[in-house]
This record gives sequence, structure tokens and C-alpha cells, in this order.
Amino acid sequence: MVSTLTFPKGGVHPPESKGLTEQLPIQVMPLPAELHLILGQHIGAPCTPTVAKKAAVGEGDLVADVSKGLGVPLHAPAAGSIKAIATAAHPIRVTTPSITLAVDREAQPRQWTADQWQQLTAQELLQKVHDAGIVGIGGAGFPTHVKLKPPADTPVDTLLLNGAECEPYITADHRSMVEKAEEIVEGAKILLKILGIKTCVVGIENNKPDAIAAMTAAVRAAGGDDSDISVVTLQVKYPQGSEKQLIQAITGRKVPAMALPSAVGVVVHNVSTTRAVYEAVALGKPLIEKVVTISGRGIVKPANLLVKIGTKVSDIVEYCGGISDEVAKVVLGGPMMGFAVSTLDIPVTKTTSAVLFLTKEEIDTTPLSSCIRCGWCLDACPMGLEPKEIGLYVEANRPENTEQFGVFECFECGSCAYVCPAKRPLVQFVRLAKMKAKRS
Amino acid sequence: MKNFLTIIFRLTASCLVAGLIMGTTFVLTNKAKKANEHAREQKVVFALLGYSGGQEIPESMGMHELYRYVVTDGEGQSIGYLLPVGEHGQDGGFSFVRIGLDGSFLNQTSVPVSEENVRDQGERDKAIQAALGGDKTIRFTDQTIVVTDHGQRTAYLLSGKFPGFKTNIAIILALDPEYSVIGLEVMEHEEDPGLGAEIEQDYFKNQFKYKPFEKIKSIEVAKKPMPDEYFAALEGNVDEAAADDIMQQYRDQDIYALTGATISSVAVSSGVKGMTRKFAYRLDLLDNVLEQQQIAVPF
Amino acid sequence: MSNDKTSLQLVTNGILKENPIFKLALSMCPAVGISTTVMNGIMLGLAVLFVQVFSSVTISLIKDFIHPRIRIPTYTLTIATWVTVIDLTLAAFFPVAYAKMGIFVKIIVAFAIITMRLEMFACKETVSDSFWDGIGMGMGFLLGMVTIGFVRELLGSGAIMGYDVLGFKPLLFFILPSAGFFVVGLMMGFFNWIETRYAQRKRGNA
Amino acid sequence: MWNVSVSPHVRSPESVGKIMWTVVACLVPPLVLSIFVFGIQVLLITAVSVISCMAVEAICQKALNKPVTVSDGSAALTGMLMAFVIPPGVSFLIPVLGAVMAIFIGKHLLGGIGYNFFNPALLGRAFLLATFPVAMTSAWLPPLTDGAIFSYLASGVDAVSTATPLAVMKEQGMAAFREAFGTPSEVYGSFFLGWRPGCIGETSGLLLVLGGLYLMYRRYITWHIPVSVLGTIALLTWMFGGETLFTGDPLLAVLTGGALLGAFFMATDYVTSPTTRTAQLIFGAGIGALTVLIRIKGGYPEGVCYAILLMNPLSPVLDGWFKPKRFAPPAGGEK
Amino acid sequence: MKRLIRLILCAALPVFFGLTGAGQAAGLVAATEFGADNEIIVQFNTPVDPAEATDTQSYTVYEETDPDIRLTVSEVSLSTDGRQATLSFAEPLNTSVAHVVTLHDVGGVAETSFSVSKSYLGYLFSILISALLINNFVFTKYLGLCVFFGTSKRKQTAKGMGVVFTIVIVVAVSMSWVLFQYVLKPFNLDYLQIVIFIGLTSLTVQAVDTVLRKVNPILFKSFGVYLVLVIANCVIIAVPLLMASNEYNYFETFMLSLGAGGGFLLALYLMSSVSERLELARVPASFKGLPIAFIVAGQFAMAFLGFSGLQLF
Repeated sequence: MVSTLTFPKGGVHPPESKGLTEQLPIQVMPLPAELHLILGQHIGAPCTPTVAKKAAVGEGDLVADVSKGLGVPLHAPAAGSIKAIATAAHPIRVTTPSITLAVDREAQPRQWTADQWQQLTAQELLQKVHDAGIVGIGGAGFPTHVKLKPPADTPVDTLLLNGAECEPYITADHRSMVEKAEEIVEGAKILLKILGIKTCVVGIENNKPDAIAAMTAAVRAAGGDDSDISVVTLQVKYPQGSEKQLIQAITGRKVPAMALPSAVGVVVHNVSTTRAVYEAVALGKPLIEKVVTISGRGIVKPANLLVKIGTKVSDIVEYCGGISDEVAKVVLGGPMMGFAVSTLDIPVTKTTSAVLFLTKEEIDTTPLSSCIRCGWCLDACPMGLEPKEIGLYVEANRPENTEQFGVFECFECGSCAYVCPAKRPLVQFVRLAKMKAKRS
Repeated sequence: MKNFLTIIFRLTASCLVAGLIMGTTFVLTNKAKKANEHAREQKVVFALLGYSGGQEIPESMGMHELYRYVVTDGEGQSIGYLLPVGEHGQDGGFSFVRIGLDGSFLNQTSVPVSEENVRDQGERDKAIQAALGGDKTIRFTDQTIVVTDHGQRTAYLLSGKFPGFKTNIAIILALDPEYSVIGLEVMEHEEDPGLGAEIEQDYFKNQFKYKPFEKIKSIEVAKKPMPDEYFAALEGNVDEAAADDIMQQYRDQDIYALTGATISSVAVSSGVKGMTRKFAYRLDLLDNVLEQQQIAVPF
Repeated sequence: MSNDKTSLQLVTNGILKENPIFKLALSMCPAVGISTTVMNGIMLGLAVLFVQVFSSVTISLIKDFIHPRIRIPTYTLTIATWVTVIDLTLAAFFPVAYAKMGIFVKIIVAFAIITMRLEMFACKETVSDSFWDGIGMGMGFLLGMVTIGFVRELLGSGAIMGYDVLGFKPLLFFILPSAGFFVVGLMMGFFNWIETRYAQRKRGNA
Repeated sequence: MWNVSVSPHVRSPESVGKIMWTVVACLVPPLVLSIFVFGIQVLLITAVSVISCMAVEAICQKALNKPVTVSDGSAALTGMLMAFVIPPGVSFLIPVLGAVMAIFIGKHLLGGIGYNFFNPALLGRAFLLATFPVAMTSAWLPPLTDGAIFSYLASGVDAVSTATPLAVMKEQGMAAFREAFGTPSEVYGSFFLGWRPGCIGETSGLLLVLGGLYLMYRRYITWHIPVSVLGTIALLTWMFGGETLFTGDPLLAVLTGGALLGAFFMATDYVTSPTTRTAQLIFGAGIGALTVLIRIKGGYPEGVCYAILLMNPLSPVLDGWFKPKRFAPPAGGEK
Repeated sequence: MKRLIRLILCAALPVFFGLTGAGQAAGLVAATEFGADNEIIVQFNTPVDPAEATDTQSYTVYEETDPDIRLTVSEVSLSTDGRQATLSFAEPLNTSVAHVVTLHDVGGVAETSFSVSKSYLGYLFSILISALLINNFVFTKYLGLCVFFGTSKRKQTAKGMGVVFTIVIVVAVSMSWVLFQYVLKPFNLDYLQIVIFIGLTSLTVQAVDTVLRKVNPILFKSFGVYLVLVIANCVIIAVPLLMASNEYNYFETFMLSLGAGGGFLLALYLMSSVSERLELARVPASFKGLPIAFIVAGQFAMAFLGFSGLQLF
């Protein structure tokens, strides 16, 4: 499957390391004893609890809702009772308000009934997406319904489904595409209807031939209506899964800095998000569980697990047979953009795509040295920035001068830091520069 | 307005005072400057002739300066020499002798100029121009000193300038009556220190010493290391007799190039070659004319 | 403004605290260009000393006569006059040394240090204070030049004041003009370092 | 406790040390050949140069209270390159002094690795050339023909000095060149293999090219700088290097002097060369043009070193002029 | 800023082209030039008779300064079309002086003389390049350092200072030339050089200041600050002194001042672009600021040694 489709500038080829979980079918993880539902799951305002302590809830019941601002409601992933509404550990924010749910493991799993979504209007479908609490599963967790309402002045003509999954290790989308291709295609049709357009392109990197085959077959099987869905093969290159790079790779259009994809007539959704949309609209099932890749050489049994939102990493570790002593770093998300955590006592959120247990051999701990101006970061940066200059300015304590290097265009893909032979933490420099430059 | 006038007045006053100070200094120092410059040149010249240090300069020695000019008039170009006339010891004044390009005598004009003023190019040019009349233009080219002892010529001193590696190199060259080199002094140069600048070192410039005219006429530069004994002799590190021996031994050799500064070495040796050859040619012509026309000169 | 400094303080101020070369970093051209020997340093230093003192005294003498609108032109005129005087004198009596210094004597006229002292000091102070200030500044320059010249002559030609002391030429590089930059830069850095060390020790004692 | 440093959590296996030592390794074959061509003292000079550079680096870092990073190989590389551009017959003191200039003044006073503007090795060479003009321009040795690599060490090198091909060409003309080395077509082969007088490192064009190609294969350097340097030298020599226009010998110009060494190993120095491709092409072309200018019109027979030194400070300028193309600037331009 | 540079260029171009016009007079000889070391090449307008043209007796050649000494023509070769003769001499020629060649009885012309010299335009150009690069006033003559170090910290400042300086120096030196040529020299007032030159510079600065203030206040705002500094720059006095001691004519003077100004601009621009990077560097504390600027300037000076001995024409 040779393909030349990719974004032209920058990018790196980190070792894929997907072999650990690539062939493992999605396993359903049994219910844990407790679930921790973080109220601020994603970008936007945190939710406000709508249930009281000790209240009994059923699977899929609303437990928290947005009171104001951008956001989506939160549902109980399983039946049980509210144990506490307090603070809990959070991967980035240290602690955060959350709901603790004592799971009733005896309760019968709820049966989700199929609906005839074709009869609903776009507006009604959109409301369903919102009510199901769907956010972008692959990335920063941007509320999906907002993305489906592009500004009136920038008409959209193409829907892109992001199946690139360019981060090493992660295979959650890959397995979803292989096993649930029909659902994804169905979801795509729902999205097309909401957007009121016909064209949809699914982009998949060519290291997932089985996913490409499954998706192509599903698209062919689902044909017959007037929608125009196609599957394209992309070259393997990181960060292909970044919105701007994917759009450029498939359509050749360039999204200007500080603009949304709709500015060039495109909306991008992750394949897993699409599947969540399908479940929400066609089955009425809110976003309460998701596929998470458990990988790395530090975990005994790597797996692609379907877990309830709020499951603690420690429970997952227990289910996967524990971790070895050699684990040096635990990362939530991919190795390029995920964040390292210091405890396993944290829950899976709607945006967690993987939990990686990396051993010393897999990570690099060489201390940083001076920039030698090799310019490799310039070659690696997909946005055409100069990370070395940003780093030098930050290091010289002048982060406020970095705006000239387009620091705000950086989406922190980590390509620069990956290639840097001086092992400079360029992403960290950029974050610092962003903070300081914003402040000034 | 009053303000303006004050400014003008005060500025003028300051300028006048300043001018006065500078003018006075100029008048006071000008003579000394010329005298010192002449003395410096004189010192080099005597050193070249072998009267260095505290050695007495014999009374009988005379120095006679020849100034060469190119004269252009309606008919073409000719060469003019301003030279002292009369017998040695008496001040016969100066005469401007013009010679055609082919060596034939054209005319002789007496130039009223004092010994003092003749050294100053401006004064000298003015005097010659006045003597020749307005239809001719003159251009000074070079000057030569003829050294005599008891009326006999003992040496010629040539000053010349030629392009070196970087800028012009100015030298004074002393020749004996047979046009063999007596000595060479580098007056000005801006060659690279450690490389071309070595032309002012004894071991380079003394190589020209004793080279006969026949050799100088076709002298070349050899790019090979200088033998140690020759180096010692040139630098004056061996006693005089031995040094003379060695110098004689190498008198028909080419000039050993300075290591790493071949261009400067070649520049000096071809400069010396050119100066000597041209001078020999010209002096023969001049002597010829002086003899034919029976112009009495103190040399 | 009047000052209560003694003549000695004025002189040491110019030599140490406000050394025109190492501290004020003015008139750097000769410090780099011709500081190849101690002798050059002394000659040019004396020339600067002369111009500085005479200009300071002159300006101080005529400070009431100078119209404020033409202050700077008057300074320039004064300096140019004294530079011409020293230039002619050196040319007449020290032709060899003068030839070595090239046009550096003449460009004393454009030295910022002299104008600066006239503007900041001489036009406000008494004649004697201006004299001592001029001496201080000139001496500061002279000593700076001698120091640099000493280092360069010793390292470059193995000699001091023209007398061969080492018997060989250690590093020809130092008599090349480009070395002037390095020597001045290194010495400045070195003096800064000593100063910080000194200040630290003082603070440590206190 | 686990490592919680910021993303990315995986790093490419390359490191500064790996790059530097690889370049050093690429310079070893020319060095070995040089030992066979000029004798064992070449190895000693190189060793002195490398060791003194590393020592000066360690001393500087200790004195400035910085971590000692001698093991990253950058000082060793500087030492190696500096040894490569000095004649094989110089005294052992010379590289030591060069090391002080290169590492202390050229690098650590300016803030250490990454902050220098001039290639330290070449700065060291320029310093040596100014300090020891005679030794640095005349201590060339004729290639050994009998393979007796200890002979110069035993007999001393003073008596056998010779001239480099470029010096002969410049000072004595093409006729003398032919007499000393043979016609250009005859010398291509021997110059390419390394049998000619010259600097320690400029002997074999073949080994230098192979080393450079290996660095390209490893993606440590790109083709831009070497190709533009050598291309410009060849083109301009062809145009102006002969007695009339368009009769110069481009191949000879590339093979002689340090052109190959400079193009592959010195001009490509990361710190002192520009980072964007366009800037690199212009940088290389500038080096080529200055090289030919100095060779034909200048005061030195060989111009690569000074050409690189002259272009080095232009790399910040070029980097400023030729920024990488941004993905897509904000609509309506920068504010 | 750009407009100013363009203005300077526009002023320089006519001078160049005006000079190129002055070629050889029409007639038998079309053009002459120095060939290799010991050759003079003569181009004829019409083919000439080989017998006449290859006879060494048909030519007399002498250096312009030595009309009495004939150079021996050892051989003359004529190109096949009969339009180009190459005169070979026994000895290499001194190409720095003009050579006068006289033809006798060639191509039906009894006698015609012409002078062969290196292109004057090339000579002017070499003065420019020399002042700009080879003898760059900052890096190889070590002048103007105070202002150089003072204004080389920011690129913007450097460009402003360099351009203002170039304009002032060209104007001031031109005026100095007129005054030197027509007042100082004829009246033996050489000793007033320093006062006159510095005075003219002050006058130019004052004039530029006044004119700019009136004509273009915006430009004045950005450049006005540098005007004061121009006067404290030794280069401004060194250039007219150099002009006086070399006895340059106006074109040469113009080129010298343009080169000096341009060289200063170049040095400032290079140093400033380096300085901006240097600010980020971890320079040892004692060396921050001026000391390191000196050391970097020293490294520049070392690199500029590469131009030493460069002879363009």
C-alpha cells in the first residue's frame, strides 16, 4: 500500500512500537469497584453535579451538567451510588473536583436500543450529540457539538475522519476501525447529515492495512445513499494526526494560524469520536466508556481495553497483570504528546487514549546540553517554526521576545524535542514562552 | 539679532586666536621639521656608505644631488636634470640640462635657487618652471645623490619606490661607480610582520651587497633555504674577514627568497634590478652629454 | 555645580575610577591600533595628555566668553588647535616616532573623551581643577596605553621599551593590530573580574 | 518514583556526542593515510592538538563552574580539524597554542559550545598563521615514497620542506606546477588518492569525500553546503582561473588545497553555519566565491579557511534573512 | 531607509557610466589592454598587414614615467583575422603604471601613439573595495571604534548609524576635497588640515540636521540621534587626511569616502547581527558587555586578515 499522501513540511518518524497491541482485539474490562468522574474532563467549563451524595444512579444517567459556557454533560458509566463529591487526583491539575461512584457490580448492564436516526433533523441530531456528552476523543477533548456547528461565514464542504493515529504505541483507533468499521461509517453518515454535506474522507496511515481494508469494505457495504465516503491511505509520519497536518495531507488546504479548520471548509473528527456519535445517536448511549491502549514494555499484559470512564489506572494495572520493576515512566496518552504521571491513583477520562508503562530503555533521560544550532528542529517542525531560537530566548530569560518566532502557532507535537541531539526540552521551553508571552 | 552678532563675533575671535596659535607653531616648527627630515635621510645615507656610529665623515667628501624631471612641451617629451654646476667647493648654482629621449643634448638653463630651497620640491619646481618659461610642463620623477671624495666619484645613492606585496616599498640604494651594489636600506613599507616585513632585516637586504652590476642586471630570486654560514655573515655574526670571504663566495648567486614571502622578495629584487639598470643607462647618457657640452660639474 | 575634590582625587579619578580606556571605553582606536609598543603608548599618551590639559585649561579660562549656542563648535576648534600644535611639534622633533603613529595623532581631534571632559567638567569648574582633571584623564589614558603596550610588546616582540628582554619573539601575533582587540578585551574582562572579587571580599569582611 | 518530565517521552537515539565522535571517526581514515604519506609525526601533532583542545576545554569549564562536557567530542573534533589544517612539519608547540585560541577565546569566552560565531578550529589556524607565518606557510613535507614513516621524525623535518601545489601555481605559475607535479590530468589521480604535499588533513580527496558521504548517509549533514561550496569553486575557477576566461581547471581547484576538507567538514559545522536550506546554499556559494577570490587575487595560495571564517559571522544574518517557511501565517499577516 | 540606499546608488551609478565612456579614440587602434605578465594586446579596427604588424621595429613602448627608456619588444604575434596583435616583452611589465605604445607604419598610418593602462574604472573600483573590505576602517585600520561599539548592539541602530555616517562622510569629504585642492594646497596651508576637515564635518552634520528636521521630520526622528555621534567617529577625520596624503582626484575621493562609509556600515551590520545572538549567550560575567564585544571584534579582524594582499585590478 504505497501512498505519497502526507503533509510536506517537517515531521518525524519515531519508532512505531505498535506491535505490542496491534493484533490484540478489544477486550471489555470488568467493572471496577469504584469510578472517579472528573468534572472537568476536557477543554471548557467544568460540570456541576446534578446528583446528591448517596443518590443511586443507573448506567448512563446524567450525573453532572454544564451550567454555563462551553461544555458537555457527564453521565454515570455504570449503575451504583454516589459515594462522594469531592476532590480527587488529576493527571495534570494535581487535584480536581470529582464524583466518586461506588459501582453496583451486580446490576445488569443496560440494554441500549437502536433508534431510527434518519428521521431526525440535523438540529435534533446535534442536540443528541451534545446530550451524550461527546468530546473529541483523540485530542484535547473539544466538545464535538461545537465543532459540528461551523460559523455561518465559513461554509464547510468536507468532513475528514482522522484515522491516522500517528502517535507510537497507541492502537485504540486502529482496533476500533478493524472491529467496528460499520459503526464508524454509520457515524460518519450522521455527521454528514448534521453538517448538511456529502463528502467524507477517512485518512488512515499505511501501517494499518487491516484497518484500511475493513474501513474500505464497510464504506462499500454502506453505499447506496447519496453520501460520498472514501478511504485514503497516508504515509506514516508524525504528527499526521494533527488537524492542520491531516487537512493539508488530504486536501492540500492550509489552515491559517489562529483559525479553525472550517476556515478552509473542513471539519475533522476522530474515528473513535465518530463511533461515539453513532452510539449516541443510533443507540442513545452517552459517552461512558472508551477503548484505551495499555502498552509499553513495563506492563505484563498489554491490551486494547474497553474501559468505563473514571476507571482508575491502578485497577487497569491490576487487570493487566501488574507492572514490572523496570517501569521508569507512566504516560497518559501517546509518548509524543501525552503527560507523565507520578501515581496510578488517577482515573481514565474521556480523552485518555492510552496508558503507557515505559521502561528505561524506551525513554531517554540524557540531561540537556547547549544548543548546537544543528537545525534539526527546524526540519522537524511541521509548522515551520524555529524551536531552537525559542529555546535560546527562553534560556536567556527573555521569553517575552519569542512571539516573533510564532510561538503561539506551536501545538506542542514534540517533533523538535524528539530529534534534538542536545536533548533540549523544547516543548517545555515553548510552554514557558507561551505563558510568559501571554502574561506580558 | 544681538545674540547672533555676539555669536559671530566670539566665533571669529576664537578662530583668529586659534589660527594665530597654529600659525605660530607652524612657523616655529617648519624649519626644524625639514632639518630633521634631512638629517634622518643623511644618517641613512652615511650608514650606507659605511660611516655609521661615531665615525667622522671626511671633509673631502661631497654630496651632489641630481634631480630628474620629465619635460613636456609642444614637440614632445624630454628629460631634464637639475644639477649643481661649477667646481667642487665653490657654489656655482644650479643648471637644468635637457636631454632628448634619444640621448642628444637639447639645452641648458641656469636655475637660480639656493642650496636650502633646492631640497624642497615646491620651491625647486617653482624655480625651474620660472627658468624654463611657461610653455613647458615639468614633472619631478626621482633624485640621485652622487658622492665624491676629492672630486672622484665614490658612490651613487638612488631613492626609489616600487609596488611590494601590499603597498609601495621605498628604498635607498647605494651603488659604486661601477654600479655594483654597496648597500640597500628600506625606508618605508607595509608588508606583513614576520613575512614580507623581513625585507628590512640584514639577512635579506645585505644579500644585495657586493653584487656586481652584471649580476644585478639579471638577478633572480631563488626559492631554497639559505645556507647557515651565509646567514651568519649577512647578520654580521662572524668576524669581518670571514664575513667578507663568505660574501664574496655568494656574490654571483641569486637572492635567497624570504620564507613565505616570495612576492615581497621578488618585488625588492626586481625593484633593485630596475633601478640599477635604468640609472646606469641614464647616467651614461648624462655623462656623455656633460662631456660633449663641457659642462663643468662638481662630480 | 562645584566640586570639593582635591587635586589628587581628580587625578586618581582619571586614572582609576574613570579610566578613559578600561572604564569609560572611550578613545579605543589607538588603544587597539598602535599600542604595539610601550614607546608608542607613551608618545600618543603624552600627546593626548597635552591636548587634554591645554584644552581643559583653555575652555575653563574662556568659559564665560563661550556663547552657549556654539559651545560644541568652540570645543572642537579648541581641540583641533591643540592637536595641530602637538602634531606639528611631533612631526618636527620626533620624526621617527611620528611616522610610526601614522594618523593617530591627528585623529585625537575626534576622541570623544576630550570633548566629554570639556563638556562635563572644564566648562563648569575652575582653571586649576580643570587642569588637574585634564592631568588625571590624560594620565589615565597614558597609563592604559602603556599597560596594553607593555603586554603586547613583551609578548609580541619579547622586548620592553625597545630593549630585548626575552631574547626571542614569543608570539608575533601580539604585534599584529588584530591582537589589540583581544588584549583590550581580555584586560577589560580581567579588571572587571578583579573588581568583582574585590567587591565580594569587601562585602564578605563587612 | 517515576520520571515525570515533559513530553515527548521518547527521544531519537542521536546525541551531540554521537554526532561529534562520528565526525571524528570519519576523519580517522584521512589521518591514517596522512601518516603513511608524511610520517608518524603527523599522528603526534594530531594527538597533541586533540589532547590540548580537550584539556583547554576541561580547564575552561572547570574555571567557569560549568559541567565538564569534554566527552561530547566537540573539543576533540576541533582539535582534529585544527591539526588537519596545519602543515605536517611544524613543531608540537604550535597546536597547543592554537588550542588556547580556538577553545578559550574562540569558544568559551563567548559562552561555550553553540555560542561561538567562528569555527574554533579555523580561528585557531588563523591565529597560528599570524603568529608563526613562516612555519605555517613553509613546513610542508614531500610525500614519503618508501613508506618509512619514522624517517622525518628521526632526521628532522627542516631540510626537506617543499611547496604545496597551490602555492607553486600561485607564485611560480602553471609551468612550474607542471614541472613539479605533472600535467593536471596526471595529477588528478595522485591528488585524489593523497600523494601530494599539503596540510595533514587535505591529503586524500577520496577519503574525505567518502567520510562526507557517510555523514550525509547518516543525515548529519545535508548536501547543500558541500555542493554549493565545491560547485561555486569549480564554476568560478573554470571562469576566471585560467589565463583567459573559461579556461580554468575546475577539477584541480576542487582537489587541491583544503577545498574538500572545508566543504565537507568545516563549512558544515552546525554552530557556525546557517540552518535553513536557502541560507545554506548562499552560505556555501559565498565560501566558494571568496575561496576563488582569495586564491586568484588574494595574498594566500589557499583560500578555503579564510573564506569560511569570513562567511561564518554571516550565518546569523542569513538565518535572519531566510527564515523557514511558516506553515501558514495568521490571516491578515503578523500583527 | 531603503529610499536612502537607493539614492546613494543612483548617485554612484552615473559616475561609473560617465567614466566608462572615456575609452580609446577612434582610428586604427580599437582597444588595448595588458595580457599576461609580459604582454600587451592591441586590437585593430581593420585587419592589418601581418608583415608590418609582426615586425618588432614597428613598435616603441615605454613606461609613461620613463619616456627615455624603451622596452624591448621580443615578439609580436598577430591573430589569424589580423585584428589583434600580442606584443611580448622580455621582462614582465609593471602594470601599475601606464605604458605608452607608438606604432610606426602599420595599417597605413605613419605614427600613432596610445597609452595602455589598467582600467581606470577598475582602479576606482579597487579603491572602493579596498576601503570597504581589504582595508576596512573598523576591522583592519582600527578606527571609529567608540561609535562602532556604541551602536552595534541592535540591528536597527546599526543600520541607522551606518547610513547616516555614509551620507555625512561622502558630503563632508567631498567638501574637504574642494577646499583642500583649491585653498589649502595652493596657499601652503596644509597645517590647517585638521581644523578645516573637522570643521567641515561639523558643518555637514549641522546642515544635514537642519535640512532633515525641516524636510523629513520622520526620518529625522529615526536618524537624528546618530548625527551627534558621527562627529565623534575617527573615520570621519581619517578619510580626508588619507585623501590629502594620497592626493586623490575627486572620483577617487568619492570612492574612498563611499567605501569608508560602506565599510563602516558593513562592520556595524555584521557586528550587530552577531551581538543580538551574543546577548543570549552564556558569557562569563566579567566579560559581559564591552570586553566580549572587543573579543568578537578581534575575531572579525582575524577573519578579515583573509582579505590581506588582495589585489583586484
